[in-house]
Amino acid sequence: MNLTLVRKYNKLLRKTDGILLHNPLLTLGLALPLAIIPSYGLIGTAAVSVAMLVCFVPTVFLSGLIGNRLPLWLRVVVYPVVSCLLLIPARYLVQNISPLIFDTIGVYFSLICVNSLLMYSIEKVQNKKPVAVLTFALRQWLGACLIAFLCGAIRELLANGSLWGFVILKDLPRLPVAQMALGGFILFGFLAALCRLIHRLILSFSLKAGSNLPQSSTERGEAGK
Amino acid sequence: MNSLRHHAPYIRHPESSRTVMSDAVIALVPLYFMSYFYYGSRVLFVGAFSALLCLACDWACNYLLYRRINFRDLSALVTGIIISMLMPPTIDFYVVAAACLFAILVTKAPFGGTGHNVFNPAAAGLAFATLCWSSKMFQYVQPLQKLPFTIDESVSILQGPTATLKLGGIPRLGLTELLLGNFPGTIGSTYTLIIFACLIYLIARNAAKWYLTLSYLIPVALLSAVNHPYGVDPLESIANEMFAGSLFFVSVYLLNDPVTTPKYRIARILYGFSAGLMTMFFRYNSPFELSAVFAILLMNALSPAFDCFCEWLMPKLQTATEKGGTNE
Amino acid sequence: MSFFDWLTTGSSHGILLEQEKEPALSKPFLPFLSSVSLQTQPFSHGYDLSKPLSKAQLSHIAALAHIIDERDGKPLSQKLDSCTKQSIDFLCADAIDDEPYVSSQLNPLLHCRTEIVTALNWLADAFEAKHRFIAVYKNMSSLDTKIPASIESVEVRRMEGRYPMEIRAFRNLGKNTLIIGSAALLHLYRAVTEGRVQTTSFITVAGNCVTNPCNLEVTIGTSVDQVLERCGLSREPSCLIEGGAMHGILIQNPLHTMVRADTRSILAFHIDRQEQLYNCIGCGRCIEACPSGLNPHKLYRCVTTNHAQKAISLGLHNCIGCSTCSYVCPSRLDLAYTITKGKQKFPNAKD
Amino acid sequence: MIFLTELFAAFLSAMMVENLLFARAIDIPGLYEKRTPGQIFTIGAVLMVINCISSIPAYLASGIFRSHAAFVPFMTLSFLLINGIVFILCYFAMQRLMPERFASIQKSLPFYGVNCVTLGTLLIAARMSNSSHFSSFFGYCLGAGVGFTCAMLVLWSIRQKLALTHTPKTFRGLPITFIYLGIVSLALFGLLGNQLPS
Repeated sequence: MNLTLVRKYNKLLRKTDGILLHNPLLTLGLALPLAIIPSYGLIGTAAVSVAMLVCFVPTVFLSGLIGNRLPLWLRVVVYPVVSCLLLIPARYLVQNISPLIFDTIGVYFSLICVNSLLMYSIEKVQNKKPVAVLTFALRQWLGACLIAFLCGAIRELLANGSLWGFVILKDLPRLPVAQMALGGFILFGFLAALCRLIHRLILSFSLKAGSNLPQSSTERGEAGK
Repeated sequence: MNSLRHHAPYIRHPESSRTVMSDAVIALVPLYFMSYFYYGSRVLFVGAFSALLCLACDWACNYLLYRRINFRDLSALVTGIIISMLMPPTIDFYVVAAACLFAILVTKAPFGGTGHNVFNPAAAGLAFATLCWSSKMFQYVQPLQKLPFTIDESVSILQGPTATLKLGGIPRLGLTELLLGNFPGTIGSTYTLIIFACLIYLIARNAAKWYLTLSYLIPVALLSAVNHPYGVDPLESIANEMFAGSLFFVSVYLLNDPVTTPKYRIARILYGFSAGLMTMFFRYNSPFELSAVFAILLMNALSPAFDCFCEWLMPKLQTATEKGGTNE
Repeated sequence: MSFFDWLTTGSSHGILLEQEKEPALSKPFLPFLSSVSLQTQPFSHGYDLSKPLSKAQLSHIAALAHIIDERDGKPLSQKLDSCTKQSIDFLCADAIDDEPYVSSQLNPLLHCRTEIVTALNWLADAFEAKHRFIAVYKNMSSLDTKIPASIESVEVRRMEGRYPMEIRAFRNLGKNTLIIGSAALLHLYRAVTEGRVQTTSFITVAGNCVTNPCNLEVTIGTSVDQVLERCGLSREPSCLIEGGAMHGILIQNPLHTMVRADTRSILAFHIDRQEQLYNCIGCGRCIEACPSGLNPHKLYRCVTTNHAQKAISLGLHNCIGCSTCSYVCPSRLDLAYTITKGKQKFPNAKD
Repeated sequence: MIFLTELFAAFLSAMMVENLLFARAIDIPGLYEKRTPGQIFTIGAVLMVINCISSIPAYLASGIFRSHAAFVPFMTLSFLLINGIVFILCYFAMQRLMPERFASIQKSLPFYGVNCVTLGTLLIAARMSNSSHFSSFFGYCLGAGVGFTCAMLVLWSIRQKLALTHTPKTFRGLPITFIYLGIVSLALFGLLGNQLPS
């Protein structure tokens, strides 16, 4: 059994830890409010992801620097306040993406400062070096935004056949449910299942492909070690 | 000579799971005859389409997930028939298709197939269709007219009696119309007499529990008697509430689905009673007329809780009876 | 059955089974003795039969004759010795055959009544038992022979109830009761009068592959194969069972399995095609059928998904293995087999 | 008497109609952990206590923000501060009053103190149209806590049944949780109709 392909695949997964392996939205189920409700359309997801970049990444970086000097009960109050302070400039930044964004997602924009992804990341980066903290935060942010954009696109297409407001598919019957919370839940359920299916398929194919690779590569592998 | 797959009881009860499923189908088919009598052949196309679509979808999912198809497993047929029963006769085919796909692909297949689903697939499919195309779902037609296959303007669209009930009025329907279902309504759920006969058949075949349907109808009757519209005597308001719409059909077929109801008797009575209360709560607060389906879905989520409550309660009752009276 | 009981138990204490005992029950049992039981010399116990025998004499005779009670497989003398100290209220002859096809206790009772009743009277006088009766199962329909109400002034009590009646029949008689199988009483009578050692046991040979089902008095030790040849097989049986159709044991190779003293029956079934297995749809029939009020539906699921603690808390170890749940299950699941497998896999906290 | 009817109306709408978890998809960190009903009730009690206590200062603050429109960006900050302070008070009060209960959940109490549910209820209650008088504000906060406990009990009950079933391998764990969350929110959307909650 030749596992070079499997090892290569696992190395790729470790490299992109937040995006493919432990995707915050699909495998850990964090940041539920930010994933389900604002992702009714691309505009909402864009606003939330920009705001997340502005206030989530610096807070996690700060918590990485401070480390565990703060006791837990204080940590839970200080870091949300910090990310809330960062939220105010983010609000003006998002203003010029689209002015009417705040009445549609309203509450959820201000929930960015308290969501469970922030809590998870703060606890995770306690004793890491600053560079590792920054890459961890960026990877988490990138993983969350990729999935949120994907869902936003699908739901907007399903609900009113448009992308970022420009109508593309005119004649298909509309499915208004896709924009509701239940559409988000079910879409996330199937996306998570799809990711797990892809992961299992890749593993099984690489195992099968690995077994009929020429044996010489394993000797060279042993020799090389 | 003797294969090792045989285990302890070497004789089995003649009735098999096939008969349990065919009981439900037998109890549903007479409603098709009545609706064919009222609305013509379009109804049979809708019913056949939804039943076969559900069955094909279920088998496809079984093949995809488990690599084997059990051709005798007809539970998806029952789901398909129930979905087509609660649709209006003038429904388009894509609405029925969407309800069936949602029922099987989302409510049944991911949970693990026939015996493992937590929610009643028919109820979930109908709730989805009501939420998406609520306007299409409540357009009814005066019965006793042969409907053309494609619905065009020649067909007069009416509002059902439940719409007037929702607005607080009272549909002036005599008792015979109520019992025979001779008023604009869904395909199969307004013929009270036939449904009652099918209920008796199901109870006789031990596929339905009489106390479950009864404990569902009692709160409905009480609440509709309490806040009946002004100037209407309570009995008539009870009859209208229950029979002028699909509530009685839901209480017989959706409630007695063996997979999603709890297993203990006390749990079943609690389940039926709270489902009745929830239906009336939904009926007064929900913008849709067909609100019993949403209540059943919510109660399906709570039925395992009733089971666990009963498991916790049982030993206490046993010890109480041992200390109290003589036990058996 | 008060409303409160109906509400809480939720189970109807077992199921009604068609007994199909008929062709074997009414025919008297046929001897199928091998050379061993023909040549055994009778022993002489040396007690004169005019005076009533005492407890010690009776258990001594039973020990000499090596009588084994077919009801629970214990030697008769050991059972009698263990009861010598207590005072016996009830002494009953057990002729309850509540399993279908099996009539190995009722048949000897019907065809040699006087011997069994006299043996019962001896024991009752020896133990000064206040009440003595013969227990026979009541819910047996379509019988050719009529079961008498009483045999020579000994009352025949009809134990009414659904299948697994054997376990619960004598539960409410209190602690000091002595229950002896009817065949053991017959052997005791022969030992006392003719001094014969017990070399035979009574079995029923039946099933849908046996041409003429009948009751046999077979020498202990003959192989199942010989017994089946004696009765003749109409078809190739797909499974051979020893000890009742509901919870008997599958015979792997009939050549090497011998008839023992407590074998009750040998059944040969031809099950045409085990129907395709369905998923359990949770119809709740097994819960209504379970006599000890368990929930076989949930136990099956706990055992298959290895939830040991939950299964034990649900009463996995109170299961008596009567397999009514598998009988009733419309999806043809092997509930009883899985639950008994679970009992071995998850030992109870105590033992 | 009107005080009670408004309170009950807001309570009912927060608990059933716009349930925090099913209609608004607001969750606490570690929502999917395996919990017993006892733990669920303690978490629900903590959420409800913090919600109710912090609803009083929050109501006063929302009065100020409603009059001066310029401070609106600072509304989330002020509600967060109120929530934080109330949580710290509760944290130390619980440490003193109920030490044994406190020891058992000390590790996870901070996460149930300041999270989306508590801050979210305050923000939504402030944005509600008829939150002009205190009864509907307080009723909404109370209803949100009770509603979230009921939602977690519903999840616990479905989890009890799913633990014993053979769900296919690709759907086991989180995917199936999302799906049955979606179906229960479908059931609760029957009350809302097809207008999205604010």
